[in-house]
Amino acid sequence: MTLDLPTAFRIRDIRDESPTVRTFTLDGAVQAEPGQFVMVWLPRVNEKPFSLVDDAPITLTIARVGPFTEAAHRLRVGDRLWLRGPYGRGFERLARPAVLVAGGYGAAPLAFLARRLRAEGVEVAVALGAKRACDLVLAERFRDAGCSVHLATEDGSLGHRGLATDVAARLLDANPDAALYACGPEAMLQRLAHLCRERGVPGQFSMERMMKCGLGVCGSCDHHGLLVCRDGPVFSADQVLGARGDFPSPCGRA
Amino acid sequence: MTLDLPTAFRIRDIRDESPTVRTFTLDGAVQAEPGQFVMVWLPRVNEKPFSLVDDAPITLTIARVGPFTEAAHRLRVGDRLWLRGPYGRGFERLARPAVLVAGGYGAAPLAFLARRLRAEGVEVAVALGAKRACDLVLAERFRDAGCSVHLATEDGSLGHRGLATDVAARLLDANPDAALYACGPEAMLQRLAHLCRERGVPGQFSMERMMKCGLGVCGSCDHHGLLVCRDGPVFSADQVLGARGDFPSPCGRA
Amino acid sequence: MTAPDLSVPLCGVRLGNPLVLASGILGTSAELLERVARCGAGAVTSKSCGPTPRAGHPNPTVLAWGHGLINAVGLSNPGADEEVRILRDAKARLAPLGVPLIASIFAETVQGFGDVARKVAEAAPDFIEVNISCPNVEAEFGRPFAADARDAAAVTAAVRRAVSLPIIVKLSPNVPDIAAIARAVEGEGADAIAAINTLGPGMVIDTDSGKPILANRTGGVSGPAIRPIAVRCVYDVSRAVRVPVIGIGGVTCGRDAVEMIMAGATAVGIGSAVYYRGPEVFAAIREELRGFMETHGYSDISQMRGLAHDA
Amino acid sequence: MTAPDLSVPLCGVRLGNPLVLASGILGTSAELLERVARCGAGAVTSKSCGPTPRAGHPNPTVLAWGHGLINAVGLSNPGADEEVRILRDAKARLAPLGVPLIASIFAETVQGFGDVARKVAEAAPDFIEVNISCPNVEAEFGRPFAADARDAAAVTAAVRRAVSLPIIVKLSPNVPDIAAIARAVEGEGADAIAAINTLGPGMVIDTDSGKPILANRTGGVSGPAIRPIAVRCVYDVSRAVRVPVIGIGGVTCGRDAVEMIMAGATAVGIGSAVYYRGPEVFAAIREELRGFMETHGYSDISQMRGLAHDA
Ligand SMILES: Cc1cc2nc3c(=O)[nH]c(=O)nc-3n(C[C@H](O)[C@H](O)[C@H](O)COP(=O)(O)OP(=O)(O)OC[C@H]3O[C@@H](n4cnc5c(N)ncnc54)[C@H](O)[C@@H]3O)c2cc1C
Ligand SMILES: Cc1cc2nc3c(=O)[nH]c(=O)nc-3n(C[C@H](O)[C@H](O)[C@H](O)COP(=O)(O)OP(=O)(O)OC[C@H]3O[C@@H](n4cnc5c(N)ncnc54)[C@H](O)[C@@H]3O)c2cc1C
Ligand SMILES: Cc1cc2nc3c(=O)[nH]c(=O)nc-3n(C[C@H](O)[C@H](O)[C@H](O)COP(=O)(O)O)c2cc1C
Ligand SMILES: Cc1cc2nc3c(=O)[nH]c(=O)nc-3n(C[C@H](O)[C@H](O)[C@H](O)COP(=O)(O)O)c2cc1C
Ligand code: FES
Ligand code: FES
Repeated sequence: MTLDLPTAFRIRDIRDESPTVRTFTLDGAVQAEPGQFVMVWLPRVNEKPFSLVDDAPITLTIARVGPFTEAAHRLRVGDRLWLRGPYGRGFERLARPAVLVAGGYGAAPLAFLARRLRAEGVEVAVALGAKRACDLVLAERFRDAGCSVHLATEDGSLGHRGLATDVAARLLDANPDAALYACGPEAMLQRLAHLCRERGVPGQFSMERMMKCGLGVCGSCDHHGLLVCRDGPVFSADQVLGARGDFPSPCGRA
Repeated sequence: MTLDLPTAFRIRDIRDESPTVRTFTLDGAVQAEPGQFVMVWLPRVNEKPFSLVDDAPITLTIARVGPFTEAAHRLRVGDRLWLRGPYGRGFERLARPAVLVAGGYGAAPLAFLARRLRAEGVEVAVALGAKRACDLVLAERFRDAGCSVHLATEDGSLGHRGLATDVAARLLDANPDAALYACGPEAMLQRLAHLCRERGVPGQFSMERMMKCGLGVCGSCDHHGLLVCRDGPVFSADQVLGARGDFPSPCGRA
Repeated sequence: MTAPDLSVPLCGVRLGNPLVLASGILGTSAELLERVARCGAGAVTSKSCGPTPRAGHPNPTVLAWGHGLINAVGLSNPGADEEVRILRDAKARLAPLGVPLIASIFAETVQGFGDVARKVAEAAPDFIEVNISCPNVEAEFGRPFAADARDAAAVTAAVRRAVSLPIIVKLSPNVPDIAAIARAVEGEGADAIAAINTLGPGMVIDTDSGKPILANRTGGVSGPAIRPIAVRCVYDVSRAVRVPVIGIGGVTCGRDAVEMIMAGATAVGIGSAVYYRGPEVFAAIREELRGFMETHGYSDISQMRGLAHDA
Repeated sequence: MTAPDLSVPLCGVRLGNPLVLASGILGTSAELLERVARCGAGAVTSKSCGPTPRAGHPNPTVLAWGHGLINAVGLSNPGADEEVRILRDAKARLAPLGVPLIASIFAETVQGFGDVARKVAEAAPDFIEVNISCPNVEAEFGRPFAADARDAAAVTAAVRRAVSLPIIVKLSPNVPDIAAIARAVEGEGADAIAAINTLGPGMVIDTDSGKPILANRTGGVSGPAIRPIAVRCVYDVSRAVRVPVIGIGGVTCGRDAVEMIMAGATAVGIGSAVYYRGPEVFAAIREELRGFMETHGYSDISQMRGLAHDA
């Protein structure tokens, strides 16, 4: 069931993942698919989209990047936050070995996905990238779920020096019939989408766009005629790259 | 399911029951309990309550008494009429021999009830009353359903000369543990309600009041604080006689 | 924690709980008014009564169209003389229950409002509610008085001169600035404001016949569909005046009642919800309200009142 | 019987079917406008554009409150210059599909409307829709132009002087007499009227925090809840003027579209239904409409138009 109006939950636990990223565990549950997101409301502040890291209990991993996320980071255990959703189409879980590629807080929906895939017996390798070692988040969750975790830092302070995309390419070399699932900065997704196309690897990519309604009406989250809030946020490589006429709905090819 | 808005049906069959009463069979069905009624709408004319004589196909028996029923009698096979409902609480069918008492077109809901009772294996005796022989309606339906039918006419032109209530009293004499179900003029219902009280016979009475909404909001169908459209139209003897505090709902006895 | 107190003061009269039967719903007889009181209402309002008997419009007069009701009953009423008898009877039945009686009136002229008020005051109801906002008789009477601040004020003044009972003036949402009307009637001595009457009017057309279904063609819209409009009106009115507001429109559950109170209402009218949940809706909403207060630690209705104002 | 013809003429432009994407829903980009056209719309309207870029209100800006939507997007738009680029692109994409483009505009001043109209006309849309009725920017601009017949007429005249394209003026339901506004804009050269914009405004309060949920506190109400009001407005307007009416408000299925047409609409706007049934709603309603016409023996939309008028 979708919560149509912002609904109050209390924060049960807060965990620092990095100097700028925190994970909030709430005192309630929703039913969601990995990749789906919720709109989080802080009264008098704003309402912003965040991926679910888990649905029971509801878990959110929030990077501090501006006014709203700063306000979120000021919340303490016992405080309330409001959310509506879950919204959007999540990842479609394929019965093949999985390569997950996360850039920064893009690890959030993938941690949820990893758990579900593992529960279904799928082998999961994760390429986790960030600027510095201290920015790598949720690695423990992936490990706890039974994934093999491969780190990359741009400054080389931990794991591979460079990008998660490099690691992903190597993981795909080792697993030519894997499926790729990714979430992170736009440039990373574009690069991975090209990679998938070149190699004929099925890829699914969770994208971000400015969201207002989250309901598929305001058009604010447009990506080449696709609605990130409703058709996505998870898209195929072709959709990420803006291929014409690749609408997810039957009306796509008139 | 209740039809909330007037819904169009076509008339499949019209049958003259008497010089002033006609039975209309429609080309559709609803799900109803005997005793429930529908609001029949004729555009630009009016909308009025009528009991169901059957729910599949929808069957109505309409006495011509004024502008609306005159308009209804002008309808031909193939014409449309509109109805919403069914509304109200119907008869509760008890597992005892049944005595049905009908005055005039009051036979309408009882014909429906008789069929259901007979289908459940209950013995049914019907006292059917009217002014003159030609005003007796639906006798055949009762006979076809397997009821024993006892006629009464005020002018003595057929059956017992006198009132259906007299016949009812005799039928109860013969069946002391019968239940009584009645529909007809107010005076008849009052008399029968007293009879039931005196004899300790369970009685159910379908009443009429001016109806506007049929939805239990306008208060037009008030009967001592009871709503004929929602709490009724079927009431107990005490309710017919206006006993205080005998509301059907839990709030009745504060 | 002590049990929450659901009672509210309304112009010096204490209501056992804030839920008020709205006018035109079940308020046609003393026995129905008593029944609603027994069903848990904090106060009950009689159906609006005018100077002389009116049959109202032919049927269909009320429809459930999916997200609310639409009605053009057309102010059917037995006239002020007969109404006095009904109100006296109602008052006698309500007194032992401790449930106040609100007598609703309307008229075609300013003078007429004063006359009807004086007449029904003979029955000594606890309040007189002045219905200047019925949208279903426009063709006959011209625009409702609630559509213009001066007309609304004039009616209020006439009733004020006629009776010493507390006066509630009932406003229409179908105006560009409901707060201005509220200020105008407060200025002429309204002791409380009821908001809102039905929205629109609206129309529902039967696509098989191509005809508007209501005999009056158009009707006032009520029920869940109008709740956001009603809440905004109550918010606007309660910020504009000092007198208490009865918030009416689309309330069907305890949360809805809380929303009205947070918007600024002192009491909460219940109308169409009687269709959705039966006359038992009063006790049901009262208990939902109590449960909400317990869960959220409110001990008194006033702690919630107008919370949305400092948003 | 021959297959029903769903096409309708609108000011000399032929729409393949009467369903028009309403302004503010998905009309933010050329690609989205193309998508909606491919989804089966008979015409598409771009999101209202003003003279200069506006960010609009902070979130929450749109909510689904149970019986409809409520929104205070606040006329976010990229400004007229950027809009011209979007409209040119859209026009190029729509041309091969034969789906006309309606460019919606707003401004803060009468003069501003003329300027924006002249600007967007450079992109050669098939129509210009003049949005004088957005209730969500009142605090900033004062009362919407649609609230006053003279203001509405002045805006229409300014746009009329600025462009030779067909002009659609979009009206607000939040007025005592929408027919009077319609006559006023027709008198100044409006080629068509769109009715209605959102109702209210309304308010939804969160009972846990006591705060109005929309950042703007209030917002315009749309969707199923407003349909009876919209139908009545379309009925009133279409009886008052000779120009065609685009009936908008709460249409979510074929029967709703038929109801609008019977109320007097030539075309039917679809907005909130995109939330309820997705962008695919256009083809879906189109086929429901076709099915209705087949069942009821209508061969042409015009046979149903205004049927309710002679009720
Ligand atoms: C589907 C989706 C899932 C997301 N999941 C997560 C997550 O799990 N964890 C996390 O930390 N962040 C997530 N984000 C991003 C998060 O929404 C933004 O970081 C947040 O809105 C920033 O708000 P702010 O006020 O703190 O910063 P601002 O200063 O307002 O913005 C910083 C940046 O955040 C983005 N942003 C701002 N407002 C919005 C908006 N309304 N919609 C989308 N993006 C916006 C913009 O790129 C902007 O440049 C997600 C975004 C989307 C679209
Ligand atoms: C629950 C119920 C079931 C009914 N079942 C049947 C039935 O099966 N067959 C049948 O012929 N009649 C039935 N009636 C009565 C029927 O509704 C009236 O005969 C009809 O409304 C008369 O309308 P008219 O315009 O022809 O006559 P009018 O001249 O308007 O009225 C004649 C009499 O009918 C009654 N009446 C009129 N309007 C209404 C109304 N809106 N609601 C209730 N009663 C009204 C009044 O007693 C009135 O004196 C039923 C009534 C009720 C309340
Ligand atoms: C059938 C019906 C009849 C009504 N009659 C009256 C009336 O006589 N006087 C009045 O002031 N309001 C009348 N109203 C309006 C209600 O009192 C109330 O203001 C409105 O319905 C909104 O509340 P709700 O959504 O809870 O129904 C009537 C409403 C309905 C549905
Ligand atoms: C999210 C949203 C944004 C809107 N933005 C605009 C707008 O920019 N310009 C405009 O004229 N109408 C706007 N509207 C109003 C719609 O065009 C339409 O008139 C209204 O929603 C009623 O139709 P509906 O019930 O089908 O949604 C908006 C409506 C919604 C829900
Ligand atoms: S955020 Fe409004 S359409 Fe996606
Ligand atoms: S007919 Fe309206 S309450 Fe019964």
